[in-house]
Amino acid sequence: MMELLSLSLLFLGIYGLVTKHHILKMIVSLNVMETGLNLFITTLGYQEGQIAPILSSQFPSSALNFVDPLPQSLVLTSIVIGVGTTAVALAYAIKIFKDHGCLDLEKIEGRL
Amino acid sequence: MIAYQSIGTALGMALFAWLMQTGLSGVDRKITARIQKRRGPVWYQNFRDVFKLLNKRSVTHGWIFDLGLLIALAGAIGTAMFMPMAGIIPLQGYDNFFMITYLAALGVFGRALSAGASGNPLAAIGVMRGLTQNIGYKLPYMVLVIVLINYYKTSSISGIAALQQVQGWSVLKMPLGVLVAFISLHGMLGKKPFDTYLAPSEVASGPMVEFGGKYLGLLNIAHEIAVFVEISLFVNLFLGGGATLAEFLLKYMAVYLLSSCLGAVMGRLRVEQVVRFYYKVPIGLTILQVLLFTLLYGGVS
Amino acid sequence: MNWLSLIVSLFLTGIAGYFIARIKPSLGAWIAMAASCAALLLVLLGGDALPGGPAWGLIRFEVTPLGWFFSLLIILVFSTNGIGSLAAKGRQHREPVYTMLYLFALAASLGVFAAENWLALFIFWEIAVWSSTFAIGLGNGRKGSVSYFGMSLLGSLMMLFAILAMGSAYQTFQIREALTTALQNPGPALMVFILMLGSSMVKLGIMPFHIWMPPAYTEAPDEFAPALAGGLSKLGAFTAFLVSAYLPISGFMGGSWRVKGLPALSYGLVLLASASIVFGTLMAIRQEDAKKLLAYSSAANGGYIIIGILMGTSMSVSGALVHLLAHALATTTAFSVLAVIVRQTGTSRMDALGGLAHRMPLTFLAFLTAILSLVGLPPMLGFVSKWLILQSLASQGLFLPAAAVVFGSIGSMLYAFRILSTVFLGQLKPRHRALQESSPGVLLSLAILSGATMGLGVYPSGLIQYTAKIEASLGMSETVQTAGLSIRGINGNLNALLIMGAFLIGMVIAGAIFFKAPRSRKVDLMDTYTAGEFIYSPELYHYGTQFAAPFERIYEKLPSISRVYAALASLTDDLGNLVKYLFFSPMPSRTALWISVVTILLIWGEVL
Amino acid sequence: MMNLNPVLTIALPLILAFTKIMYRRIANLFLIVGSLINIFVVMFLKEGQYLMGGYRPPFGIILQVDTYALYSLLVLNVLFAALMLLVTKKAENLTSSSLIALAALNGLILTGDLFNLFVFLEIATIAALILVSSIKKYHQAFNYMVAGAIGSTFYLLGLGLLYKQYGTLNMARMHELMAASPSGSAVAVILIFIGLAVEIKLMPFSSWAAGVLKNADEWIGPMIGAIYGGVMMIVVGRLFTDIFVMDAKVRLMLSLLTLITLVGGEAAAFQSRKVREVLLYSGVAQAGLEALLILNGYPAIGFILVLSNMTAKYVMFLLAGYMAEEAGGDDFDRLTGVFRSNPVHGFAFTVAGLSLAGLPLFFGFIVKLNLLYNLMLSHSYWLPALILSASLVEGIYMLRMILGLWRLPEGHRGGLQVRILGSSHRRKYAVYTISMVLSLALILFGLAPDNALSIARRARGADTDGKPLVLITMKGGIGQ
Repeated sequence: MMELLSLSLLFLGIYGLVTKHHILKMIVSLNVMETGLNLFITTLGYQEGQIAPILSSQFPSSALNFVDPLPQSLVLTSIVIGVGTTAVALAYAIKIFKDHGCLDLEKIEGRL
Repeated sequence: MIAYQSIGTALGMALFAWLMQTGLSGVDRKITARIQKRRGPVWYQNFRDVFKLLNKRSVTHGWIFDLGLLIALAGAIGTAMFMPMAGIIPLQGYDNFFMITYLAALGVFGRALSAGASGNPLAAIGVMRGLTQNIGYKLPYMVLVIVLINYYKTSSISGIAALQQVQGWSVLKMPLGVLVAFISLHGMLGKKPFDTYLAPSEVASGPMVEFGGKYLGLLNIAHEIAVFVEISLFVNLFLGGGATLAEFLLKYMAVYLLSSCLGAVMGRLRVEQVVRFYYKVPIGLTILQVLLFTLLYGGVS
Repeated sequence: MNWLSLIVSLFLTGIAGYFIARIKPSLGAWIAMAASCAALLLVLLGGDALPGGPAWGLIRFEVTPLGWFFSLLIILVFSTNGIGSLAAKGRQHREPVYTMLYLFALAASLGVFAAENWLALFIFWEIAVWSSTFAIGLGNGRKGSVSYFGMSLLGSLMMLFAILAMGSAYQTFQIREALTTALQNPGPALMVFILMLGSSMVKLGIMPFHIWMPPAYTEAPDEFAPALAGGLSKLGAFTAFLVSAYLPISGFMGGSWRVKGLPALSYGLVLLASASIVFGTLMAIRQEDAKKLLAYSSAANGGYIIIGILMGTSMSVSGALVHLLAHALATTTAFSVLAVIVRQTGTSRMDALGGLAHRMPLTFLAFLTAILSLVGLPPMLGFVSKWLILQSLASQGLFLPAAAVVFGSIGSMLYAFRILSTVFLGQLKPRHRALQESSPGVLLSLAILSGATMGLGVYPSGLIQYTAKIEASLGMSETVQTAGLSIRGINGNLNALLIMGAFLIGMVIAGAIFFKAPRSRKVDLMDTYTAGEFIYSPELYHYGTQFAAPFERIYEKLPSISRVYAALASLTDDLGNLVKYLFFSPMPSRTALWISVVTILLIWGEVL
Repeated sequence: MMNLNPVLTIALPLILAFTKIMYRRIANLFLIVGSLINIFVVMFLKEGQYLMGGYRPPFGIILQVDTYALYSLLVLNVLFAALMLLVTKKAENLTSSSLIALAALNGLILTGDLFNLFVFLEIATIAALILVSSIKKYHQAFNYMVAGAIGSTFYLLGLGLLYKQYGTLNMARMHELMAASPSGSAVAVILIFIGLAVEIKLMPFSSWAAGVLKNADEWIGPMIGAIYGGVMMIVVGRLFTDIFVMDAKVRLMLSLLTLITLVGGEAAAFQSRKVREVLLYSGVAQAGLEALLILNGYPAIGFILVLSNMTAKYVMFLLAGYMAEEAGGDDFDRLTGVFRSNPVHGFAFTVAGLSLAGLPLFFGFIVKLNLLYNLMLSHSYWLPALILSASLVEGIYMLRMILGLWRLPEGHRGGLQVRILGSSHRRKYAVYTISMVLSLALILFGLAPDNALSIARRARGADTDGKPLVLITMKGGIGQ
């Protein structure tokens, strides 16, 4: 269930990318897409009834009742990268706005 | 090796060709005149004309003008030297059809060269018309002869003539072809209605416009010899040559006079008409003839 | 000395020549000339016994009689052209890189003719192609080199396909071995044959592939056009000879039905070559540019060569070889003469010239021999080859191709006379009064070329004996025979010396009458009978434009094949435009759309 | 001999990239020294597996140095360093991004872990985005970014699915598991392929390449057009030969995509009338061909094709960038005759172009020859015929362009006075040297290709189907 939900979030992001021409909207769509993906990957490691893979005083050893920790670490990296991408994208948005005075790609292309 | 004797025969052949054909063309003039209800000149008028022309001073347009004419005459004489007539075969074994055609073409080319060198555009137009016409009549003619060569398995003219003595004339095997060949011959001789390239009123005698005096005389000689070669070829290839000289000459005169009579009663075609005529009728007939001939005599294997 | 070192030293001389010519441009032409003449000497002296030299990997040489014949031909063309272009002042010719490209093209052609295996042949073939492409590119105009390269590439890719098909199927690239192995397997053999012959036809400019010739010959530097027309286009004939000798159609299609004793495929290809003759002749007749006229005539003459090769009889193959040589000599002469004319007058349009024979008589004589040889009139070499080809056509009973050959030779009278009449005869234009006779170098090269045309035309026996040797080396069971001075045909003999003798006797008689008669007075060219018109300007008094108008009018609607290629090119252009429009939009959303669509399609396809 | 750890090739540029921030003045020095040291490191690499952090495989990250990686690294680092030598004022701000790009590209080639690959992919993309922003076409760069982001999302999605199925991210382990039970992995493989297809410029996904490369300068062109494209293709070569197992249907569908790219790219290049456009579309077409070979079990040929195209494209984009800069545009008409006044550049450009078009005497020919030969050995005639038709189109537009650049414009006598690099230019001799060395290398490998071919054989010995690789070499003819 979670998989499908997160995938639909991903598709929603792609839908946004396909239909929107406004740069900021596209960046938002990108983020939605990435979030969907990250959720999806997290759900991959999820196992019913298992607990978070954190060593604590309560669970001092890595026993078999942890959920798979690897997807979570992947997602962690992925989130960081997503932030980087978004930053670059926003920087572009600023530059484009300075150059063209608007953020609608259709208008910019039309003007060129 | 070729004996001196055969070279002598060959030279004799060329001389005979000129004498006979010049005489005959005098007769031709006479006949034409009679058809047109004139008296006409005496039969040896052409000899008189040639000697008179040769003794007249003339103008020249430069050395190419001279050279072309010499090539024309030399080509004609050289061709006549190879021409077999009845049993007389001057250069035995070398009277090859293709060779004779191409050597004759050299004479034609020489004439064209000389005409072009005159600098007169009328001459160039005349030559162009002549060469255009040349494609029209040479093409069916040569294809027919190639069919014959394939049939008789020899390209020697005397050989083809000799085989016809045994197997019957080619005219019986390819009647349509002979009709085409005769039309072509008529064109080659420059008789009406195919004398567009000479048309005095249009292009002022075309290639000959600048020729006078000894040039016209030499051209005349070359022309008569060329006519001899053309008619002899026709007789040899299609009418079975001749068992005797008399038979050959009889056929020769018949063909020539038939052509003259036809020429005397026809009008001249315009150049477009000539071209269209040649590319329709003779070529069409030739294709038909070749198909028929291959069906009847040559095997499609 | 061996073949490998000959080729390597030619390549190195080319590179050295480039650097020397950069320092002193005038030396470039001398280097090209000296190198090609040295190669000529070497190949002549070495004969076909010249060793191939050590193998350098795949690059292995083996001198065969056929290869030697072709090598001699091409070196003759290159060296005479080298001598002829020494004095050229043309800008293009003075480019340092010209020397290099010229020698590269020569060396690569020699590599093709002596290659031991197909790969080496192909490598040298391609080097010849691109070096000549760049040499053409040095000329003026942009269409010629591109269409030359495009068509050549088409040909060489066909060849490459065939080579690799043989190599992958039979594990050999050795020329003879590969072809004879292919002979055992009818399926690939047909493909290999068609592709190989196709590539030869491209090079020779046979009909559907001829479109490169007119622009390339016109736009190539004037000094390069002779080498291209006379030499490089003959590369195609070489492979055609090899393929038809070792992989004869009768060998792999023997059982199928035949027309006149020829396998149906051969007959079809012969018909194609015939069509090329007819088409080339018709197009040559209606050209207004002398170089284009000669280009179309080359397309026509390629047809004779292919017909001779495909008939495969001893006489026809010999005829094809002789015709190759005759055409090479004649076109080289003709293009060299045109180069002289273009250098002096700046044009090769026939109606802009006229009367040049009076300014350059010796050049005119050389041109005359070339034209007579092109038409195939005795006593030139072109006559011998046409005789051989017509003989074999007649004896085989191939009437349709024979008609084409006949049409080609009679039609060639029309365009040959046209080029003579409008360029050299007729009225001399006042602006051409100051024209000079060609320089001694050009005259020397023209003398060699027309001397060869006429000498071999009068005394062809030695040449025919060598073609017999070539035929024997190609494994043909029968070879063309000579007896003394005459060539023994199937249904008749040819003694060229006798013809020349008869002609000379005629000449003596004609001369005697001519000189016995009163001397004539020389008059100016304008002093002619004008039928009452008054025309004072030589320009107007020259018949040069639309020369054979009544004849041309019959076929003015003849479709042009280059339109097919133009359509192909514009089709590719349209496809490119479509691709750009669909897939290369600058809008990110379009990219996202495509990614989603393709993903859905692929996954859908996978799930199904 | 020294035995250096391959992690140096990644770590060194990264460290330099961050230390550079403190030494702005000698940033260029950092760049040049860093890239040169990298070449040095690559030269002393030994083949083998290098574990990071001491985990045994399949756990932990490993770096894998085999012949394939080694020679890819060598070419990559040499080309990269050469580009760094040419760095001008303009690029000084990009020092860090360049060094990061170098680190990421090295990592892409070396890594033996699929997720690690994703990380490097993203780093490389972000570095590229920053580099690309230097040409000031931000909306084109934005297009690149969106495409790249979707691509990497798809890659990660596919990777997630694979992880779910097989439970590993290690490449070697993944291959073992996949070979044992390939069913069910097709969707993931398709997703990963599409993700990478964006980077290797396969056709419906490559609109970003057109936008970026159309305006590329002498710096971005070789970087994005040649180096990035090449390295991504090497990654594809690694993944789709060594790791993923595809069934015939998937292979066919993906091949169809590459075929469309080949045909469409050649057509688009044929239609173009600008130097850089021609180069970029022909690059798209070449990418299609390379991917086609890799997918269909000819990785060795694909490998040398990638390397030879990379070198040729590098030279051409480099010179095209300079030409466009000097002439203020790169339409054929504007540049007619430009090589007349720049014969050395012209020579290098011509050699690279002829090699790309596959003409003999140049390396490209040897590659094309072996390519077609191997295709024909498996009795496929249609594919070679199609590839040859594409080469025909390619040869025509390539020669048309080169001839146009050599030809004097009508009426011009002295040659066009566009100097590609004026005598005052700082990097004049560097450009001369680099373009000449690379083009001479193309000739050298064209004349004596046997070493290159034997390396390819060592790198990708047997094909995916276990067929032995047969090569036509100059030395001995056909051999296995």
